Amino acid sequence: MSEPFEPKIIAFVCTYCTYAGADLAGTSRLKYAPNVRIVRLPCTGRISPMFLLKALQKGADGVLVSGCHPGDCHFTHGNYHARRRWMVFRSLLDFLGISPERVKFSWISAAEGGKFADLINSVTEDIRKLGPFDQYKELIRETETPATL
Amino acid sequence: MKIVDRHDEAPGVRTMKLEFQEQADHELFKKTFRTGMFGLYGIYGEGESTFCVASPETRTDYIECTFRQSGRVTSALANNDVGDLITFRGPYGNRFPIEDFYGKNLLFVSGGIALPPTRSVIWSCLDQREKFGRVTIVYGARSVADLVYKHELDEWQKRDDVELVLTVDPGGESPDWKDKVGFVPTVLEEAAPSPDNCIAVICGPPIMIKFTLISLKKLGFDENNVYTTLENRMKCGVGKCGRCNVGSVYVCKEGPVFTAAEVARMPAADL
Amino acid sequence: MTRILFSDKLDNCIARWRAAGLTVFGPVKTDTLSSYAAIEHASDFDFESVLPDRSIKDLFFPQTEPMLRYTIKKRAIDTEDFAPPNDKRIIFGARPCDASGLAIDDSLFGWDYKDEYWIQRRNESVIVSIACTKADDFCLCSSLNLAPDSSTGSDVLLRPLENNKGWVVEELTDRGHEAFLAIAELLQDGSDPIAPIAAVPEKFDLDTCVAWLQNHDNFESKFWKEISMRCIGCGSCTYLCPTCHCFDIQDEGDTYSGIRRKNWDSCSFALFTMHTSGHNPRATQSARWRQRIMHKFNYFPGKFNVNSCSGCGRCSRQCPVDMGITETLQKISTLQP
Amino acid sequence: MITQEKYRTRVKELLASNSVKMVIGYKQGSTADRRRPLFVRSFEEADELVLDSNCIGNLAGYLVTEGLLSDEKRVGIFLRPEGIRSINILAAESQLNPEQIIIFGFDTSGREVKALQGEQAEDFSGLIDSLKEKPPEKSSDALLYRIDQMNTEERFAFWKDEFSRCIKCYACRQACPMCYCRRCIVDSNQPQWINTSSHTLGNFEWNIVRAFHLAGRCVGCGNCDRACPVNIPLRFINARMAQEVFESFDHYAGTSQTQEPVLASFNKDDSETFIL
Repeated sequence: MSEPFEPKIIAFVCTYCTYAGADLAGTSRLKYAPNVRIVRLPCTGRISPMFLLKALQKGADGVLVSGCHPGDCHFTHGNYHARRRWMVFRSLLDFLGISPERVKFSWISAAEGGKFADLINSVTEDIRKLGPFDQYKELIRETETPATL
Repeated sequence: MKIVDRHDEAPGVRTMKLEFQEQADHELFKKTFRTGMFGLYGIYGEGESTFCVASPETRTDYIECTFRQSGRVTSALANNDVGDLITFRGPYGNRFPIEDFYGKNLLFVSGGIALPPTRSVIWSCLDQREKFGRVTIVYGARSVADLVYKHELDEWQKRDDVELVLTVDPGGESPDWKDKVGFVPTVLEEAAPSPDNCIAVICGPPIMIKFTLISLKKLGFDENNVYTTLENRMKCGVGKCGRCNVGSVYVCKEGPVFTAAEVARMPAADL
Repeated sequence: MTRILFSDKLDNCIARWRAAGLTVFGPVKTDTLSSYAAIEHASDFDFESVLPDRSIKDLFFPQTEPMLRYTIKKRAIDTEDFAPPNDKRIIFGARPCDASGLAIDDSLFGWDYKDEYWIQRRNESVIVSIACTKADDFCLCSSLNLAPDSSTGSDVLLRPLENNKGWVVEELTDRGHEAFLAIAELLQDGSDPIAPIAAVPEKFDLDTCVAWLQNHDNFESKFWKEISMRCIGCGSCTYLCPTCHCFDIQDEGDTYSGIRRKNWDSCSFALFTMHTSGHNPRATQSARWRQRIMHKFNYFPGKFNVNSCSGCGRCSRQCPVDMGITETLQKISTLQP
Repeated sequence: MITQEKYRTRVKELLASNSVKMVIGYKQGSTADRRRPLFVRSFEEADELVLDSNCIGNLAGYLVTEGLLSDEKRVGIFLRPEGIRSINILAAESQLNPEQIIIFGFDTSGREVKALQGEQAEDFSGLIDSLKEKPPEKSSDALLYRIDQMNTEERFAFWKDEFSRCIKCYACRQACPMCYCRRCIVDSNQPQWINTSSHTLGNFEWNIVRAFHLAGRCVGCGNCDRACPVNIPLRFINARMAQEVFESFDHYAGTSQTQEPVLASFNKDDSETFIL
């Protein structure tokens, strides 16, 4: 019997808002899906598209990026810069056939523990519905097989 | 191979002592290793890095290597501790023909992080001191802190059968520095060792080698009595990957030890 | 009387070879690219193009190849070697220049340390070349002491018939003979005339060029800078070259497990020779182009007695800035030695 | 022909008066249709200049050759409108001083070549603004149409197939005037973000990174696409990025020397409909 699919999701979050929000979700004893591994960064402005590619390269089924609401950035406008980059990067991934459904972006403040828990649940559900990212995993598998020619 | 000892020589420069895990590998190493040869030291996941075996052919129970942490592999190597395992491929390349040096005076000229290959020759000779004439070592580094093998420098300085000339580049001296200040070729010319019946071994950065060769020529050394090592970038170590080529020479197979006469035949601009 | 393989028997031959356990490769053309690839039917072949965009090197020295897998445990490292594939292959319809390229690289990979990845593939492959009846402006085999019907590196050489209905078979090696035994009864005796081979005008006098290259004074000639000024330093000439063989070794993975790979590398890249100290023996693009030319026509023949160029012309054909070996050697041949 | 003669004369004038130390143009290549870059430093070389509809490569990349402009002398260059836009971007990104660049502008329609008025990058701002106003023509390319009709999985399969041919020769990077980094992200190995190996995964990653780094900077000169020895249709990817920044941020790359790079600037009310 095959095990039911449990998506592996990597979340890149800013430490000032979303990470604090996650903390709040925890201290408020909110229950949310255990599928997300969180990587904490100083600011969404620091989240390079390279990180997202790395997560996929290592076999993630989905990626979540989250930071402070516009106007709330600890570094004044890191998240504004990030937002533009996401917009473009998302469109690029879409054009190349990596579904935008697998790479999600959100704003979660330190006070939004509830939103964090809900978001994790909904993102996990969405990715679960999409299924494992087999197309990308096939590329990963190819790197582990001997040369055929 | 297992790291059995490690210590820092200078800022960013580390020496590691490695022991073989497999008896057969060790026997092979004992049989094949000669001073001058190099190895590829590696960490899986990071890659391999090429540098010399710094221990002499007279001491083959272990391998000592000294490297500067500058790239991906060397940084990873430096992160390993005593007891950790690293890989070693080698020994590769040619050797210093130590037997040809018997009965001759020896001059060692070395700069900075290039003392390790020189040191392998120095100890190979000092461990059988009676077979050689005068031994002179000229060693320089950018600054006092950058001198490597400080303990051994002390030891050589104390020996009366070794003449050691130390120097640091101008501006690199410390307040209590008592030795010379100046670039290696200049200091070498001042020391003016006699070329008679003398073999010179020089190792250093390309720019130092270039000027030291000129100085030695001025001092009257025959190109065939001057040995140097070329330390080119390598990946395979076995004459295939192509990046160590200087002219038609595969440094990994036909080197790294060359006489100045051989170097003179190579395209100078590609060194 | 000669032995002839008629094209209409080719499907039968392929079937026999496949039945004998051989994988059949040959020039194949798609909408986007032509290359040597595995085929199943005679109709898959592309015998029309002058030569495939990609060289035959791909089949013997892939652009990336895993060498070993490592797994790091607490106080031990497990490694598992990847062996090169050992399936028997027949490469039907190789161009003589590509086949010569293989023979050239044999000398390097068989020198001193034996490169098992190359040698095993070579040993398992039968090269059946077809003499060229077509050439384009970039072909230069004739300038390199080779010809459109050179047999170097081939196990069997086929010469197209004038009526285009088949090929005259010339078995050159035991390996070639053995492969053709399997289809011996499909061959017919005949005396059909052979098509004339392609005219490839000589583009330069190689001896003059080599003499110039061997003159030490020319190493620092202004010529190198002038000729390579427009070189943009990409590696496409080296990667499409059937004889360029430089490679890199890279680890991919993490501190638990991963794979060590052998990847193509190129002397055109600035980082190829860069030392960690920042010193770069070949710091300028002109020095790198000089290395490529010198290596092919001076250093390599000095060591292995054969030029490291088989005259396919791919370097010039696809260069983004219209450079290449032909132009360089043509110019050199006009210089004072 | 007339333009070619006119420009040859002008090049000679500038060389004679020492107003430029070199002019980068085109000359006859190894086949009838090929043109290759030419570096003109003498009258004889000026006579080799060719200007016709086959002069398609964007030469702007040569201007950032190490040391070329460091003596502050002027350099002339033959450029199409896209090339002029590249100059603006290079100037905006502080890679060159546009005053050092003398532009021989030209454009073609069919086999016709016409000279563009002006010699300094800023002289062409009217022209570039008019290009921006003209909405980028919807490409009629059948292949692009096919890609757009595909669903995500099909698109992935399509690009996977295309990228599987990539050999990582980096001709796309080297041919691009915008790829001037001394050390490209793939050449940096601490950390090694993307695989250097040329397996399909590594190729996929490389092409994502390349396209992303050109988003809002690509002028659509087509150098990468033409340079690719394995014929990957890189133009579509770059064009999609250009379209995205145009539609989302009203950004048309290379309108002026002071244009802010689109991904190094922001607007507080940028669209964020996709953010949860």
